[in-house]
Amino acid sequence: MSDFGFHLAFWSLAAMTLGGASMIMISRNLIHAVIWLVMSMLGVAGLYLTLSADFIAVVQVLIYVGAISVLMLFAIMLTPRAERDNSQNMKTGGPAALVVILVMISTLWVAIDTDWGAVREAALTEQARLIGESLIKHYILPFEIGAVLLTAALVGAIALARQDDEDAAVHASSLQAELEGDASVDPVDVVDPPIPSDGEAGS
Amino acid sequence: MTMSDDTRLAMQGTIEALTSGDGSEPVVVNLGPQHPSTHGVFRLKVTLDGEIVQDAEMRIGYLHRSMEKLAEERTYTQNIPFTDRIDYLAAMSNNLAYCLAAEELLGVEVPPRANAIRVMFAELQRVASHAMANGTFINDCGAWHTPLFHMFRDRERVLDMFEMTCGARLTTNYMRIGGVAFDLPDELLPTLEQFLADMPENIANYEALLLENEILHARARGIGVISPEMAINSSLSGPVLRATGVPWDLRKANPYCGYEDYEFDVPVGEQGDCFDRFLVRMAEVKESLKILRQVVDTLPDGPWLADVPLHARPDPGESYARVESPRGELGFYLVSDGGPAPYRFHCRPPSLINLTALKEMSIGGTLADAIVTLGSIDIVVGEIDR
Amino acid sequence: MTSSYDATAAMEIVNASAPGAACVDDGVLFLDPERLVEAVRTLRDAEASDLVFLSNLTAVDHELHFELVYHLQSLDHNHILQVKARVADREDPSLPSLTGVYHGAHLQEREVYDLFGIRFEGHPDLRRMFLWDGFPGYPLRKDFLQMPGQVRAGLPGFPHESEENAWPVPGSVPQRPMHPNDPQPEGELVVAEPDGESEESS
Amino acid sequence: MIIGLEHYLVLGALLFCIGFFIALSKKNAIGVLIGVELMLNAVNLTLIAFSRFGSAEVALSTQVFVVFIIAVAAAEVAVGLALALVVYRNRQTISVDRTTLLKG
Amino acid sequence: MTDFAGLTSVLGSTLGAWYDFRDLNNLQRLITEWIADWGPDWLASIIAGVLGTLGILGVIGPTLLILIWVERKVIARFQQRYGPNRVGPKGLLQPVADAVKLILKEQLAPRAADKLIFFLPPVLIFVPGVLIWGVLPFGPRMSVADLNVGVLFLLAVSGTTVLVIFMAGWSSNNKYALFGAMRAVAMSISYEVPMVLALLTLVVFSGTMSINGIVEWQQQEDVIFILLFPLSAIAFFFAASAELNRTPADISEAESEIVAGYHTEYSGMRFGLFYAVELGNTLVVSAFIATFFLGGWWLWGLDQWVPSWIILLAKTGAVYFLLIWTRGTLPRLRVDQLMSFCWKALVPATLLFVVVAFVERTLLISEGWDTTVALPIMAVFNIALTLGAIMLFARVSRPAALRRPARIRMAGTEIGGLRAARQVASRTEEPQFQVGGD
Repeated sequence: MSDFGFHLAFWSLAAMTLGGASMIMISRNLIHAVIWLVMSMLGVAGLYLTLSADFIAVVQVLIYVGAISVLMLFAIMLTPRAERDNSQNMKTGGPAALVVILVMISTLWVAIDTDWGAVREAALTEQARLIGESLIKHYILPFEIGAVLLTAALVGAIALARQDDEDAAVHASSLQAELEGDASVDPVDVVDPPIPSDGEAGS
Repeated sequence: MTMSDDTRLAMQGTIEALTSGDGSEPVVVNLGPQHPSTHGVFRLKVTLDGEIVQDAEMRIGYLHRSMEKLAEERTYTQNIPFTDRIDYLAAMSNNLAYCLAAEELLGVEVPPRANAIRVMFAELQRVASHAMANGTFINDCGAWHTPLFHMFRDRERVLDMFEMTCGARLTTNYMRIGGVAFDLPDELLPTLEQFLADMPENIANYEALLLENEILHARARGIGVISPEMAINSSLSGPVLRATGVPWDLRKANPYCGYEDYEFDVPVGEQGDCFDRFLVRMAEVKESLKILRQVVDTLPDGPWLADVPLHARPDPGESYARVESPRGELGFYLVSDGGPAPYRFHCRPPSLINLTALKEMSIGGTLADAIVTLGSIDIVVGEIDR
Repeated sequence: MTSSYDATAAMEIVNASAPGAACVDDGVLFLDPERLVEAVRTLRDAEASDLVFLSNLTAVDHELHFELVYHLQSLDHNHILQVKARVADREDPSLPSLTGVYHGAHLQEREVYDLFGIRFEGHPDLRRMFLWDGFPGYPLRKDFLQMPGQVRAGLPGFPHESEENAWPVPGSVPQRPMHPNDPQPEGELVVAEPDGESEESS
Repeated sequence: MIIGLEHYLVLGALLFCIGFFIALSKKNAIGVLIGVELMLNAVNLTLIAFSRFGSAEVALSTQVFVVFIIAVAAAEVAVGLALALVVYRNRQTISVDRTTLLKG
Repeated sequence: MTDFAGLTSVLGSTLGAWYDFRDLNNLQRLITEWIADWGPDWLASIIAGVLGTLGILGVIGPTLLILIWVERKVIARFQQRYGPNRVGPKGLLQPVADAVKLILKEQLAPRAADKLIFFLPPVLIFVPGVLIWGVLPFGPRMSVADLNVGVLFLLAVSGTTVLVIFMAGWSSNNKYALFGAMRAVAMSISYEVPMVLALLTLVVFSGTMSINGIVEWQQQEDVIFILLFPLSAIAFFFAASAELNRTPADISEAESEIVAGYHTEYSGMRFGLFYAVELGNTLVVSAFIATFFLGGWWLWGLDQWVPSWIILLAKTGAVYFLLIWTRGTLPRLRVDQLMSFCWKALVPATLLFVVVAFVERTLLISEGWDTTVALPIMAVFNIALTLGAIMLFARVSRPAALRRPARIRMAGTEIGGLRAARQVASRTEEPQFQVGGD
């Protein structure tokens, strides 16, 4: 635990995590912010590895880097360019900074001053199996609630993000009608109206 | 309500209309003039909402050489090489159409052997051109060049035959007013026999590879649909028109060069979509091979060029001759004022006119559909721009 | 075989619904430019003529007037009719657009506008097509790039026919009109002698 | 120096505070979401540190807790981004200070 | 000398001697043990890591160069061409020449590009591309890191590629690139689901998340997973080829639509890096398909005769050929078609097989069925289920436009316009040819 490699890993990962997080604060472009967030998340995943929590580390990469960040990028791309600005801060930034500094002082004080009575046992092995077993044995109710929550989030997100289907539906039905026609009628008989008349010349 | 309120409401409505939907802005994408699948220097300006085409506008003229003006300074014979360069993928058909128009103006009778040779080369050109059209069409559907290269093999053989006959592969300049420039070389007919013997198997291969390909069906069927009424009204011609079910083929409707003597059929589609255009081309290749077989069997002897003075001055008048080129109805409209050069030289370019309905075909589909539709129309930019 | 539709019959059809809109001169149907759209629509919709397919649309510059040439085709009756209309105004020639009758006129009219400068009233998208906006002049007009001294574009005659048509002999000033931007040839102009009357025959 | 529990706790506290500040100060709704994600990560980091330096039963239950937090975070991001999109669609902005739906 | 004789032994496991090339791990172990004798622990572990990485790079690098040649040659054969045959014997040095050319080319960056993000992706894309090799077992003990969450690691690492692709496409400030990037992101997110579900089937059935564990399970039960779960194999194959942007799912770099997709603006060796990683990913996906579904380094006892990594490479080559084959023959699907295929076909089908795997696992473990009898029965049942599912999908999900066959009729003597068209269409005799339809 005390060897050089571990030190190197911890400090570089800590720098990566905090550096990435700080860059989110100052980056002006939201897309840059998301990329810095990814860097920070990767740093946290690395820190999990130094804590011998490899299952959680892999899950962290899988969900945060592979899914959440991409989801955020998607949301950013769906809003126009003007909304990709991350530089504007709330007017309440000053009081917020004060609150944050107070929180920071108190948490740091607690973290350093408390005697945690840390024991260093051997790290868990086969974490995936253990976590899985405890999930469906001890924590079955929270597990089910979590499943329901995820489903609700899925349905809710789809319901929220679905665009009003009016014009899309009109388009789809006209396209459908055009494509399907009627199998029993000759295609030539399906008279399309688009022969332009004088009034609506061409298109 | 005051006037300013009206204006404000109208502006608000505009803003809402612009930002409705899922909030994404329409994106204008330029396909071309330098783009892997625009078949030359053709530019399509597509307005996209997501992947859906909202508007398609074509910009052409990158290859405009003003041939119609240049032709007014050259004699009737000197104009034949221009026609090669109008549709450089079907030079023989263009030679033929122009020579027919000039012959109508000059009142020249073409010898039967010349007519048979003309039919032979026009049909060979159709085989080559359709091979190219279908190959690039499958490429536009996203295949990785495999069908294209197989079809190019056939095209190469046709071009080899052109080369042994007139020395050029692409811009042949083979037809003359009153016939063809040279008689067939001795080695042509055996080569052609071999070609005709090999083609059925090749076509069977393509059909096995492509016709039941589900992905190709999914990409090409129901895409770029146009109704027969709209097709006729838009002056579409060739395979694009026939795919809608309209059996209009000038070789049957207005036989030239003795097409009435040959047995062949006009394949027509049903839906008027991209896949039907592809199928019509595949079927037309078979019909062309049928014609070629008959031409080879009944090739008459005799002169291959009528006695036409090089320095011909036709009487004042005009002529309009059309042939069924691989791309559609190719016409040449010539006006003579009695001078050595045409007073007016006009080409009815099927590629250009078939593009009339491109916008209607591609709006509402996706970007990928627009590319497939463009590929299925089979344009040649040399002919669009002239 | 496609037959030519009788111009007189077509004139009768047109004049029945729009009297005086059509006349026949030397076997060619001429339409009144003012009532072109009406007349052509009548020809398209009449059962006897059924000219549903606009095969070709172009213009010819006859110096004094522009002649618009339409080739109308009936697919079911398999006949073709050549229709002409004349515009005399050279400064600002204009004509009603046929896009309302034939969608296929869309690009062909743009081409004519581009190269002849004939405006088509009612065309939805009349812009230059091959040449860029602001291109000086209309190339297919006969007076495009007219030279001083009444030298016109075009081939006046064969070299052997008269003295003034003769191919330039080496050293002389070429008589064929050149573009003013062309570099003037330096030194001796080497021009091949024409072949003369040799004719290819079978 | 031995890297122990305190190091991770301090790191977690700093990360939490950065996230907290971002969540409080950014105008952009997606920016706020990023801040919240950072805070959740800081909490997870602290929990995993306790898991490593705690007794065996603590070790397992904290990891399970982290799994739950990650799942809830994913759900939160999905719904949050969907909300941001809807807000954008209705108000043409995703600035949180201009989104005053309840004020009308 | 007895050791040497053991090399050809049919019986034993590997000897553990450094010259036993059946398990290249021996060599590395020897070196690290030697360092551990005199040096600190961390040096040994670092050297072990470096050796493993070098070993992987040493395998991938030359293999990639050869594979570029192989792919071009094979595709050329499909297309009746010769393929590269000028540089070196049989054109073998062509990839080297290409690489040299790419290195020498000017590297352009668009003026409006987001400079930092534009420069990073060609480098970053290498990270998942190399990391992913770490968990591939080349032999019983031959993987750089035999994680017990190997399957999750594989998914996590491969999921990060999409982020790099997005960075590349977005920062280029090019519409084609942005389209490519958005398509790639949408595709990647969607196709990760069937990929996870397909692997979940194996994990549920074999009860381990270690990749080597899955291979060992197949070895132990004498069966390869493609026989047990063919639909998962098909789904994984398709999902992987979609994630790799290979035809028929190469929409994110569809050349006929969006030029080169997300790497349109990259020139020179930057493009070369994208290209190399893409090929490397193709290779690694082939290797993982071979590992998961074809038994990996194990082949019914042949792994005792032949070095296990050669068996794996042979299987990888077979899968790779399959990928080239699909690329050479199939057109490309459209974006919406790919999406609906993923969500409407692959996800339900793989989900079904997760349930099937769970039930069968329960039967084997809780009910204690005899595997020698039960596995063949399950295999037959699953294959039948797969065929049924595919046929059901083909019937149900066909778009309306494809239900009706496309017909070509011959006009015969009817030549003309709409009237003739109606008459031709109303003919009752068989059309000239008719393709597609139900």
